[in-house]
Amino acid sequence: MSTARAHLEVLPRSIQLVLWLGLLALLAFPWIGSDFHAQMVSRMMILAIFAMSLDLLQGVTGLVSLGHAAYFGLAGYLLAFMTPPGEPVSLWWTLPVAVLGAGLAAAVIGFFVVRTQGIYFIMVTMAFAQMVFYLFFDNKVLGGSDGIYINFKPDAVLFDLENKQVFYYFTLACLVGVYLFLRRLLWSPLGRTLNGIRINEHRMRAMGYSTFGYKLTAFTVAGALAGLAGYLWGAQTGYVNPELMGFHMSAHAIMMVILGGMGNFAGAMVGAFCFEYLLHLFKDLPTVGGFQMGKHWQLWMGSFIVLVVIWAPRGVLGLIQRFGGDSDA
Amino acid sequence: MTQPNRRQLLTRSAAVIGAASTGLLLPEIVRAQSNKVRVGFMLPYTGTFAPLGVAIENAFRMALDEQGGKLGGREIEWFKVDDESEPSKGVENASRLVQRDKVDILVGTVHSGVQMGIQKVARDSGVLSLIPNAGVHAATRALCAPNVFRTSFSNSQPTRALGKVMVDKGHKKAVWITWKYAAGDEAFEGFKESYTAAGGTIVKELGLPFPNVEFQALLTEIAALKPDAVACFFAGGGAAKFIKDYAAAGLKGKIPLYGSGFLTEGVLDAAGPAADGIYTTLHYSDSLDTARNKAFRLAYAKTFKLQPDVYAVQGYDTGLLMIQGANAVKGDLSNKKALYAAMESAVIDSPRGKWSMSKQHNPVQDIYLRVVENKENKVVGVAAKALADSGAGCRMA
Amino acid sequence: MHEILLSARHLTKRFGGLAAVNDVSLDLSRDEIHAVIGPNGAGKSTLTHLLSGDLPSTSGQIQLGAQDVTGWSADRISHHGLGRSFQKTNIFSPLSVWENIRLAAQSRSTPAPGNPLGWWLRADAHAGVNQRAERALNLARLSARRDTVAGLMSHGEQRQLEIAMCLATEPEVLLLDEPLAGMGVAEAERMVELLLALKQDHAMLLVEHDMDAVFTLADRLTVMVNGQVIASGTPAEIRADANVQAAYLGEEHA
Amino acid sequence: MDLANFLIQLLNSVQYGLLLFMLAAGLTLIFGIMGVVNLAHGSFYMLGAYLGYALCAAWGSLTLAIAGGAALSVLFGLLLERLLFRHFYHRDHLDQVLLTFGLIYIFEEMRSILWGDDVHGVPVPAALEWSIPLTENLSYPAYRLFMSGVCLLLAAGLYLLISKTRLGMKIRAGAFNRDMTESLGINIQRIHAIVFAMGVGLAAVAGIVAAPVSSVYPNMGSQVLIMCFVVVVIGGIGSIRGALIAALLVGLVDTFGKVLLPQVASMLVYVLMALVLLWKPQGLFKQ
Repeated sequence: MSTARAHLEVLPRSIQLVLWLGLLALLAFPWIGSDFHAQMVSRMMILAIFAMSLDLLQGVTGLVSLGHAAYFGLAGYLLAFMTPPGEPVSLWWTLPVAVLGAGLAAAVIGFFVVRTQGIYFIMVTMAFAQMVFYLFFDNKVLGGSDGIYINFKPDAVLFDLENKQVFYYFTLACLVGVYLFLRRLLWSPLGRTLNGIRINEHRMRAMGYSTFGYKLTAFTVAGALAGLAGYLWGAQTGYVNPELMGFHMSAHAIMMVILGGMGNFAGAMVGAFCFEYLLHLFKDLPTVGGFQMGKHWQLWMGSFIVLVVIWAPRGVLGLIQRFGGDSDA
Repeated sequence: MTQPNRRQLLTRSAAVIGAASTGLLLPEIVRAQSNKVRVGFMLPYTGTFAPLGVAIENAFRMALDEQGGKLGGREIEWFKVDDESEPSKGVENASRLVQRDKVDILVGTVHSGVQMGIQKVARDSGVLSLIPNAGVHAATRALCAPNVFRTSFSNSQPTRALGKVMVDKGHKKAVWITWKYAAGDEAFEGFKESYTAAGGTIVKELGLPFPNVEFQALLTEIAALKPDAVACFFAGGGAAKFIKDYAAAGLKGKIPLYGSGFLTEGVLDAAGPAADGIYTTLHYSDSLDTARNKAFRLAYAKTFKLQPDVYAVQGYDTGLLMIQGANAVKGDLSNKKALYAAMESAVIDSPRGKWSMSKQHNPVQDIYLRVVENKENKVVGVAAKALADSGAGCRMA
Repeated sequence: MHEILLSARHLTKRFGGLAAVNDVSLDLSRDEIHAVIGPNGAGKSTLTHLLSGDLPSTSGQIQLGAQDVTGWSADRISHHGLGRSFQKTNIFSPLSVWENIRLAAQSRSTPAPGNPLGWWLRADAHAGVNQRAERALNLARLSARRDTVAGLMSHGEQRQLEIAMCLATEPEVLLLDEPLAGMGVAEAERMVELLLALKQDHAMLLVEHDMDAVFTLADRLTVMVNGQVIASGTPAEIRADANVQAAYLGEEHA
Repeated sequence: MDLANFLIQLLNSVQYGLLLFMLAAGLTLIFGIMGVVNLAHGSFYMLGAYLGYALCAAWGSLTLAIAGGAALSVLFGLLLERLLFRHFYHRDHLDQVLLTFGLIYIFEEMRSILWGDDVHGVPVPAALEWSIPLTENLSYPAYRLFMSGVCLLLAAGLYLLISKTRLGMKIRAGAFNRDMTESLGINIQRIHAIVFAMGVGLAAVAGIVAAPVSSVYPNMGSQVLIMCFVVVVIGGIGSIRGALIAALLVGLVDTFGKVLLPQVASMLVYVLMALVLLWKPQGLFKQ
């Protein structure tokens, strides 16, 4: 009888190894890659934070939100509103305000949304996200359909975020910080409770847990972390638009989490990097014999997603485990 | 699968990471600096605006091929990225061309949200950015820049010629209808300015969410308001549907329909007879009776087996503008001052008629009045001569 | 008579026209096992769901200790000292036995969901929780299976885990819905021993079909047929009761 | 808003509601009855519209195009069910979301390769080319009445099939408890194949029937997708009657929202959905 710990908390050795190698690669990258690739990788890291925040809901608590991009975009917009046209604004108060703002929005929406179950939860989160999308899309005061510029990256006094490498390492620090926080959270009372709610919510209630409060907390924390990612996205690209909160962004986040493998946050990171990297790869395919492979990138991307869902039900991490030969997968 | 020893595990995982990172670097190593001019297309090759992206690229290449396929005597290396008309990826895709491919010239794009992303990168990087379509005002107003040139139109230009035409035809009371998004609002700005200036009154401003195409409710509203005429801004698939619904609701014969030219551009075979009799104002028309236009249409149809539209003309003009600029500095694109001065003062002999560049780098061009007759926009006259965009708020650095 | 820990007055539950539980009143006293028996579909399980708060009652009143808990949610009632196990095994199969019990024990002393402390502390470092869980583990005699994945255990052991999770919340009142269901003879005997041991300072409501176990364990008996109580009293009175025999027990127990 | 205008707007909202039901009918089967989260529903609608355009151009008559389109799309549905969806009935909703999202990409590209990226029109059949005058300058296109007729026919047909026929009974049983139905000797695999193929066929036919009005353009499916899910979910997953009522309700809110509250018109439908789900978490007519 194998004494498998709940696979959530303890990562098999092969995955731990991949993470360490990944961290080394990310640390060394700015010295090898060009400025553009450094920006591309920091964008992947931002999306990895966004995917991990969704994994707290989807992988740990079992709540599938099809509107998680609303909080991502909202934080970006908060930064845009806080940044005056002429000069930068301090990072140290705008980042917390944006993250708390996104968390507050998640708490308010979550209060209504968390009561529903299953498919209806998916649909009602999508409905609320579409409301937030059109709130910004239709109102010129909030930037309208063409969005808003953020002319200056936030000013961090201690280091200069305008420098691409400094911004890269700041994003890397946020990524590692969020990952450690969430891994640690898995071992906390809240983490164990959310884990129990995913497996058997009915029993949790019978044992004395008011599951509504825990699910709302998970929704709020996930919204706040998505806000962190949205803030970084706004700071890096300097341009926020309603599509950041759109249906496509939420759907891509779900893709990344499923693709990577759910529940242990490492999967969400791997999924984010794979998803973005493949998009670039397929678009850069050369023209072979007159047939523009790159133009039909949607065909290759779609086929890859379908293949993964058929042959790697536990996502890329499941593959790495099998590939790495762990027995207790 | 027996438990592999640590060493074997290490090598396999390292291989995975190694492959991934080299894949990222590969394009980097290949990018040796050659003396070719690097031209980057950032256009929609998928989604609703795909045909526009293709038309612009075709016509741009045709313009250059007519001059021997060179720019100021230098060979050209082409780069492309599909912007999917997705604004959230605008900055990312533009940076790909500017920072990774290090293009000298960025040609793009169609969707105004994506254009805002390009504008950000262009203003930060100083790359020469040519806008072949997106009419967003900011690009040649508040966010104008010496290295940004537009060869198409500003959103309010076509409709600024519409107001006077409608009043001249005796329509004192009009209803305006469009999608509620930036392009629609800016088109209304032009119509409101010209129509009220010419003495017309706007009875009501109707709007529906983008990209909703269920017009019945608002058509009923129009019928109830009984205006003298209706003015609108729609484009693409939605425009074809609006024309057909307008006719099917019986309004076609009773309340004349006017619009910005994009209502009837590239959708006439989809709209069919319902489009007949619609008056529109645009800086081009397929049936412009000039030798230049006929020559262009013949050449384009022969090369690409497609009928050119206004988007092809704009792509073609972008090519002509670039040729004039490059020849003036004999291919030395790094001499920015001389290049921009030459492009600013360029007069483009375009199929739409000669036009010149305004100080804010937006075309000063004639706007034609056209009417649809059996699937063609017949030119009726010039609605506005050498119309320039206001360029308000542009401080050319 | 011992102190009454749980009392129900005129409890009724209607599903549309059908009255699954119809005007049922019963009391549970400390140090007493009160068994509820009756044919399938008599409304026994529905009664436990009403008492535990899983199902809202159509009418009637429930008193838990001094507190009127009618209409309360299941988790609030549980916090007031009522633990229950389920007829259909309802455990956390992918988790280890220890984690199942620890989760139950943690429900009693865990920071409020919104309190950031609850996000950072290590859950398994909480002495109080571990101690409660350890006690329940031993009481249910599952110490040997501590790190086994719950889903991989035998049916009988899973029923023991149900009891252990119930005990981990240290309830005063225990609602046990057919704890012996599907158990082998040896396992059933062990479970009966366990229930007898639990009798001190707990009040237990036992819903069960195994007549031998019922008559060895129960201090009081209530017989339900078609949602109504047809007889209630000591095992001896019930055995002698005429209409109980007619409706339910049949000859061999006469 | 005088009475005449109000009545016409009411007619518009009913017509849009019926159109929405026709668009969502295929989804009520695949998502509603079979519980498969089918994000590719919009793509089936788009492929149907382009197929209808191609057949109409080739054969010249819309009715033939509808028949041919229906047959081809049902075959395509059977093939797709056999190859892919058969393995996903037991899989988690998330896997279905991932699978169908990948299919959206594939179908969008398939359409681009087969029929190009241009905007096309499908001519209204000559017999239905006329309009009924309502007020002195507004008349109602006959084709829209024809379409409403088709929608009502479809609604009645679907309702009768699902709730009154033996096949319908088997379908409902299969959806409610797949294993129990299988143990009763009903070939559940065949039932699922039929229902799925019908779902795809319905979506494609909706595309063809609506094409003369909506015209045919790239990415048209994605605009319809979210609205179809809204209709099915508000109506109560698995209920045909619910989907029809919900479609009419959404038609009402959308039509009068545009006229009376234009500033918030785009959000109204989603506000409606959120309210319904919070008031009745299982939708209006959940069994």
